[in-house]
Order: sequence, then C-alpha cells, then structure tokens
Amino acid sequence: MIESIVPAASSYAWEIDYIFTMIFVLTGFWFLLCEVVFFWLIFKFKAKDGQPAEYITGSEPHLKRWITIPHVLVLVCDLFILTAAVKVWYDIKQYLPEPEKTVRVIGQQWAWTFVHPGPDGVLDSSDDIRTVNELHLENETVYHYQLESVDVLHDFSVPVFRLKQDAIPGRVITGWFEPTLEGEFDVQCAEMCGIGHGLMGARVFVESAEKHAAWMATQSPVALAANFPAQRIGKE
Amino acid sequence: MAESIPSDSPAVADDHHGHEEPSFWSKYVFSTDHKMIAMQYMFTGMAMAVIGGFMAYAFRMQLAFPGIEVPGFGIVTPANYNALVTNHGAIMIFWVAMPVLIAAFGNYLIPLMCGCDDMVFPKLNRLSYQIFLLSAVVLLSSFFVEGGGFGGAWTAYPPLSAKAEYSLTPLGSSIWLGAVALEFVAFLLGGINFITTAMNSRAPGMKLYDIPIVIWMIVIASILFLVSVGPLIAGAIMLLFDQQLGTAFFDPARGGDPVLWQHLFWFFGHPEVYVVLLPALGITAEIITVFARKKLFGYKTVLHTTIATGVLSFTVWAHHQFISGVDPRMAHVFTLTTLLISVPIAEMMFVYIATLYGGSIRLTTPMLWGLSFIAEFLIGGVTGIFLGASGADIYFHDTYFVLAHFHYTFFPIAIIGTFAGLTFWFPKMFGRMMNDRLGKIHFWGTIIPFNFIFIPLFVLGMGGQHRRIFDYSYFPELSMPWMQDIRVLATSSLLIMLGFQVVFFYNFIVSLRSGEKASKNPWKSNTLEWTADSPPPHGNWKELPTVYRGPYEYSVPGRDEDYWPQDQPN
Amino acid sequence: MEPLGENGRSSMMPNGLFGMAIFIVAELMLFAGMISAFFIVKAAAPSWPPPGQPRLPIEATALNSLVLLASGFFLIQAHRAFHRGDRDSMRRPLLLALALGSFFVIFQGSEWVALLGQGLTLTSSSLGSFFYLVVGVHGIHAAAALILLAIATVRLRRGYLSPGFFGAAEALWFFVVGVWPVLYMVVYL
Amino acid sequence: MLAIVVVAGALLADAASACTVCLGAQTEASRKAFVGTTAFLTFLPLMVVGGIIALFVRRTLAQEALDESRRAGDLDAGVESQG
Repeated sequence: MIESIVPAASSYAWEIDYIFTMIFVLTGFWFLLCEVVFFWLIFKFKAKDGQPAEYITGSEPHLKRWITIPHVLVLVCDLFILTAAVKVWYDIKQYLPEPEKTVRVIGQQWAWTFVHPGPDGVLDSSDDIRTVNELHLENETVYHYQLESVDVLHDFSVPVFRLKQDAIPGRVITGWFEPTLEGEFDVQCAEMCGIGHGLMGARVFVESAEKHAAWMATQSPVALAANFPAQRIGKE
Repeated sequence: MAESIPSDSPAVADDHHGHEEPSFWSKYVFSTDHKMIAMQYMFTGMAMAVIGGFMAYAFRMQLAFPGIEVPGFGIVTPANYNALVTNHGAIMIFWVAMPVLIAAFGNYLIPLMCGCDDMVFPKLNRLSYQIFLLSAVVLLSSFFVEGGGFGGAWTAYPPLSAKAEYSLTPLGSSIWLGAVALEFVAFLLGGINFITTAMNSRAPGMKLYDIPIVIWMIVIASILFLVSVGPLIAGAIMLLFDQQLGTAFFDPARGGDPVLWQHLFWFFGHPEVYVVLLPALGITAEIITVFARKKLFGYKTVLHTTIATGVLSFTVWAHHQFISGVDPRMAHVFTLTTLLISVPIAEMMFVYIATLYGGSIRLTTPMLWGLSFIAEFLIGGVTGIFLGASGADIYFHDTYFVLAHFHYTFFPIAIIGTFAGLTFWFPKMFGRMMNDRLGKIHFWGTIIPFNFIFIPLFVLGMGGQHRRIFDYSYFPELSMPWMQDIRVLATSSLLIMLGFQVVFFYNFIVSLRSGEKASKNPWKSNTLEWTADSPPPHGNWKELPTVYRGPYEYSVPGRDEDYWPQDQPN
Repeated sequence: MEPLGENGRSSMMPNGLFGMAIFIVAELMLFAGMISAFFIVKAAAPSWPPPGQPRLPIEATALNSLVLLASGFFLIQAHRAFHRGDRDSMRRPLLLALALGSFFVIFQGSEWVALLGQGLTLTSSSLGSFFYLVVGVHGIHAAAALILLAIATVRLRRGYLSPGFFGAAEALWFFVVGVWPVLYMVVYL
Repeated sequence: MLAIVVVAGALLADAASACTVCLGAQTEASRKAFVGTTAFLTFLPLMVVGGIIALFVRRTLAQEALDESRRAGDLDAGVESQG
C-alpha cells in the first residue's frame, strides 16, 4: 500500500510495505468488526417504551465467551504481527551484510554533508568526494552508512529506502541499504534540530554504474579545477 | 478520617471546616473546598485549551498556506512554528488533559463518589492548584522573554534543549522546563491526595469492589503518575543544570550522554499516556452504564484489565526509542510488551461494547460523547500497533502517521472525555441542565470535522511526510499538489471544528445562567454524588451516606425503578 | 487490625502516614532515575573516576554513614516507645536521633566545602556533577525530614503528637536513612 | 510461547553495528549500562507498587471481612435484644 504513494527504492523496502499491509489487514478486520457490532448494538437496543434493559452481570458463561474468545484471537493476531516485526527489524537494523561501498553521513545544523569514497572505493583516502545536501549512490550496490552528528540530534531519513536512523553527537552509527531504483529522491531530517529543521532536506541520486562513474569524474580535483579554474576547492 | 492535630503542619489535614458564610476571597480564591478547587482546575484547563487551540490554528494555517499572514497571529517564522508546535503539545497534555481529567474530575468526583465531605488534605489540595496556576503563568511568560518560547519539541531532546547556542532560546527553554517541573510538583501533591482519600476515607460500607470505576481509574492513573514522574524530575533537574550552571550531563563532548535524557523522559512519557487515558475511560464507563441502564459487563474484568494496563505501561516505554540508537536487540522485547498491552485495552473496549447489549440506550448529549469516545479511540488503538511493531516503526517513526495516531488517542481522551464528563456532571456542578439541542449541534460539529482533520494526516504519514517541518516546499516529493490539497482539507476541517466550539461556550454560559433547574438526580444514576444537592454545599451532605451495594445496579429484576442508588438500604 | 476510623470509615493507617508513604514511592523513583543516569554516564567514561579529580573521602563518609544508621536505630526505639504509649521514654531516643541526623547533614556540608576547595565542582567533571546532584538531593530530603522530626519533638513536649504526624515524619527519615547506604555504594565506591 | 521463542531467537542473534554502542570494549560497557538501567527502571516500580498494593488489598479485604462479621454480630445482638 505504501508503494502506491512512495516508490520502493531499496532492497528491503518491500519488507516494510509487506508488514504494513499485514498489520493493516489484521487490525482493519478487528476495527471494522468492533465498529459494526458497536453501531448495530446502539441501533438494536435504542430505548423503547415499555422495554426495560436486561440485567446482565457479565459473569454468565454463555455471554462471557463473547469477550474471552475475541480476547484470545487478539492475542493470536499479536503473535503474527510480532513474528513479522521481529523479522523485518532483524533484517534491517540488526543484520549487517558485507558492504561494497561505504558513505559517511554527517548531520549538522542545518545541512547534510555526505562523504563519498572516490574512485578507489575507500573512505578516508585522498580522493574522497565531499558534497553538501547531495548524496550520489550507485544502483544495486550494498552500502554501509556511517552516521555522525556535529551538534544536536538529527535523523537521517530516506522515505523511498524506508530508512530512518537517529544521528547522535559523539557516536558513529553504522547501518546499511541497497538502492534498487534509479532516480532522484528526498532526504529529510526527522528529529527536531532547531530553527532550520524544516529546511534540512537533501537529495539522493541513485545512478547506474556508468552515470555514477561519470559523476565521480566530474568531482575529481582535476575536473573541478578545469571547470572552475578561479575557484579553489577545499579538500580535507 | 479526621485526626486531632493542629492544622499548622505541612502533611496534615485541617478538618475543622467552618460552615459560616465565607467571604469572596475565601470562597473563590483561597477555598479548600474540593469542588471549588475542581472548578478552578477546570476553568484554568479550559483557558489553556483555548490557547493551545489557537496555536494549532496558527501552525495549521501555515502548513496549508505557507507564508501567508495568519489572521490574528501574523507571519509564522520557523522559530515561531517550532515554539508553537512545542507548546501546543506541552499545553494540551500537561495543562489541559492532566488538570481537567485528573485534577478537575478527580477533585470533584473522589469525595462525592466516595461519600466524604472533602479531600483528606484540603490545604495540600489548595497548594497543588496554586502551584499549577503558577506553572501555567510561568509557561506563558516564556513567550515574552528574549529569544522567544522554547522550540525544541515537547520531548525536549538534548543537546538541542541543553545549549542556548543550538536552540537559540536562552531563557525560553529554561522557563519552559521550570514550568513543566512546577506542574509535576502540583500533580504530585494532588495525586497523594487522590489516592489517600479514595483508599482511606470512603463511606462506611463501601468495599473495594463498590468503588465506581471512574474512581478506580483516577486512583490507578495517579499511582502511575507518581511512580513514573521521579526519573523525569531527576532528568529535568539535570537538564536545568546543563542549561544554567554549565554541567555536562547530556553533553557528549564532556562525558555526558544525550540518549540518557530520552531514557528518563520516556520512562515517564509512556505511562503518562495511560495517566490521562484512564480517567477518560472511567468517565465513559459511568456514562454508558447510566444511559444504557445496564450493569457494567464485568466490573472486575474492567478493574483487572486496568491494573494489567497499568503494570504493562511501565514495560513499553522504550518503543519510542526504536531508531534512536539503543541496542537493536532491545526492540524485540519492547515490541513484545507493546503488542501485549493491546490485549487488556482491547478487552476493555470489548467490555464497553458488550455493556450496550440488552440495554435501553438513551442518546443524550453525554451518551453521544461517551459512545464517540469508544468509536474514535478504537482508531487510535489499532493504529498504535503499526508503531509498536518495531519493523513498521522504522518507516513510521516521526511521520504524520504518528501524529494522527496520537491525536486519535489524545483527542478522544482530552476533548471527548472532557465534554462527556462536563455535560454529564454539569447538572451536579452548577445545579442547572445544559441545553441538549445545542449540545448535540456542538457534538456533531466537533466529531465530524475531527475525523476530517486526522484521517488525511494518516495518508500524509504513509507518504513519508515528517512532522515538525514548517514549510514543505523545500522537499519536492512532499509538496506535490495532492499533498498540499490534503493539508488544506485538514486545516479547513480544523477551522470548522474550532468554529463549533463557540456553540459550546454559548451553551455553557447560557445554561449556567438560565438553564432549567436540575433535580438532585436528573439522570437517575446510582452513584453517591447524585444523592447530594445540586450543586452540593460546602461539606457535601448534612449526614454522610452509607453504602449498601455496588455502583452499577441498573434494571435489577423485580424492582419498580430501573436504578438502585448505592445509599438506599433496599 | 486497627479499629474502624471516624464515622465507620475503613482507615487502615493514619492519613498522614499513608500520604507520606505514597510520596516516598515517588521519591524512590527520583533516586532510581538519578542512579540510572549515574551508571550510564559512568559506564561510558573512558576511566573512572575521571583523571585529575580529588578522591572522594570514602572512610570519613563511611563513619558518617554509621552515624546516620545509628540515628535510624534510635528512631526505631522512639517508634517502639511511642506505640507502647510510653511518651516519656521516647523523648531521649527521639532527641538522639535528631542530633545524630543533624550531625550527619552538617558533616556532609563540611565535606562539600573541603571538596570544593580541592577542585571538585559541579562543572569540573561528570563525577563532580553527579556527586553534588545526588548527595545534594539526598541532603535536601534529610533536612526536610529533620525539620519534621524537630516539629514532632516540639509536639511531643507539648503533648499533642499524633500517630499520623509522627508516622509521616519517621517514615521520611527512615527513607533518608535507608537510601543513603545505596547512594554511598553507588557514588563513593 | 511462540512469542518468547521468536524474541529469544532474535535476542541471541549477533548485534549489528546499527547498535551504536556495540563497538569496542568501552561502548560495550555503555550498552550494558543502558540495558541494565532499562530493566532496573522497568521492574523497580512494579515490585515496589506491587508489594504495597498486595499488602493494602490483603489488609483491606481482611478489614471488610471483619466489618461484615461485626455487622452480622450486631444484627444478631439486635435480634437477641428484641427477642
């Protein structure tokens, strides 16, 4: 159901969409059942002249089972939801596949800084590409992200990936995703981070291998220097 | 209940009520009468609700029509927006739901329903209200200091809330925190009073299982509050020290831990939901039994599920922290407990619905409110499952789905619950009947727009739209035309709903002055408060009642009348 | 089983004591919150105690803790005498409890002054922050309980000390005494 | 039962690095502190309040039984005096 509103662009997005649909069906069933019974009772037992209410204490066995049986069924539904939730959580947050590439995501008031590994594919080397509010990813590649924050709490949220993780100053948080859909999508900050919280958006570009390589080429110091000879590009 | 002690000690009651004609000051301002204190809480809560509602109006206008000059407010800047959403949340929970549902109804109903002349600690009670009033004034003053009101969300996560250089509200955040702390102290004193009175000072013959459900719910809610608030007070002191004295409890650069605050906050924050939920559920129980002329479908079932809910409510709090960087394995435990807590709540809903079976339902205004509480709260309940399930919460955390979910719980609690209780006990409180026709207009004018505000927000949440963002035009996918249309729909529904509240205030004032005189027991109810005069005098009864049976003996076979008051010997 | 209260109301313990008991549960959670916070910050620290900070006076405070426990012991004696109805023989243990309790608070205060002189301040390290926070909050409770006990002493002398008031005062003091060994072990050791 | 098995299985599985505090010995201590204090804060109120309520309910129910018997006794006495 979610994918009809937001495209599913990561390898685990379908799991979240699946658990949403599952919970929607189960709780929707209970909700409709309760409301139908509820409104039916209201109309059935509206006050009529000369028809007094019955005296029911709720301990009569043949009536009490109308509470006990649904009660057990709710518990059974909970078990299904629990199993699904544990599996999805395990796959996304607890299990960590081997990375093909690693990006560093740094939140600060009020911008995202992304450090991409350069052509050598390794972070913290001389050809790292540092961008602000632009994350460039290669399609169908397992990425690790290292999430950091400079000042306050932020939250790295990419709805199309179904990914969300708080960034905490003083800690490095590692997680993973694998983009599966080429395109350009929103990145948001999902944790109140001050006055500019509403402006703290970024774009994620999921590109094919060739396009990604081409983008990296434009970001190399040589290419940048050729394009903007007057401008010095600071690199750490 | 009286002890022969002089009343100059802090922990002891003054039981020597004078019954002479009091002056204006001692009657309205410094009264120790529980009914007067209840009214003070009620009207303060309502005034704060108007302020909180105005804030909702201002920021919803900004969301629907970004950048316009909101009539009556002006341009909503990002700083304004943050301060508005922060204080809207804090006011509606701490200064509306808590004072009205627990303090006002608790103060009014506990002595009257338990058959005593006043609270056991009347002076403590008065002190509690005075501190509460002070906290409200302090909170409102935070808007008028340099830097403006606090805008770090009602959860006040540090380091944003801890350092002025991040929040840019050097005074606002400390004043806000101080107001919250004062408010906690007020309810701490109130809670002690409620529990002691209900447990220690009941009418002769009123056994534990003869206490009306609403009193049980208020008592259990008070216990939950008292037990959960300690860690947050500790956290608030630490955060205040961080802001003003330069300590580093939550500063990671100097050895602190920002996640620690979330720990202390949510330990209180989740039980707090049940603190306000339970009284509203109790009010609903009273109303449904009276207007369906039915015994509650299993008094002990309701009581035991309430206790189970209370116990479980202490074990679910970390589900607010699924994605905040705690050990991911903890999520499994808290998913389990969160799903478990749905069982007693679902059972309670089943019991309420089953109570209607075989009844003789009269759709008066209070009954409409009571029934709508069940119908609307069910939506809030089932949507909570999406957020309690850790896997789904990864996507829904901090989206409009969360916002719509908790408004579907808090709106029934704070607004529907309050109107239900107020319309039901209005004859007792003020001695006059409320206009039923205007009451019904107000009811439909509130309930229908309410659903049109928050159902659209569920859709926006599914679209991955995050809350607390003051202008979506910065996010191309979130400012698509259909999403903007949904926001306009939600905002216009809010305007309609706010407009219909005028009907309520008109009805309230007119009924107060010239409504039909109410008899002692206009609804033909069983509980003790209906045996006192309307409104009850100081001291409530000339002769305190004795209790002979449970509170819900309606339509007992073989009796002429379909109700059987608790104080009638037979 | 105590008799029925006034007007046949079921009153299983005096109101003052009941209210104080509820208050103490809330206070217990306050301390639980601070202890939790302390453990989390302590566990995250690279070394504990933080380097360059003065050592907390473990031995002197241990002796002072014994003084506090002795005060609690005398209060138990006063409690027994009170419930025997022997108001004359409870005066001495009550005064002793009060005196020893006051000694404890004053000694802790002098310790604070000494530590401040040695460079342990509220902002010097997380140890300092927690030390002053936890011990300070405990000290405020101790002072409040001592004031209640002093009022109880005055009332005893004037002859109108009620079970409710005495119960409330001694319950708070027993809480202060009982929670201190835990705080000592957590903060000092 | 199934629920316990599912949760236990997931708990025993290795923690990933999304666990922000699971890297290195010092953060391991921090992780343990969070888990430990979570359990501490969760169970302390349940034990304290549970104990008090159990005591209170037992005493009150006993008191009610006593009142009941006393009332019955009064009634008997009344009947006797009338007789």
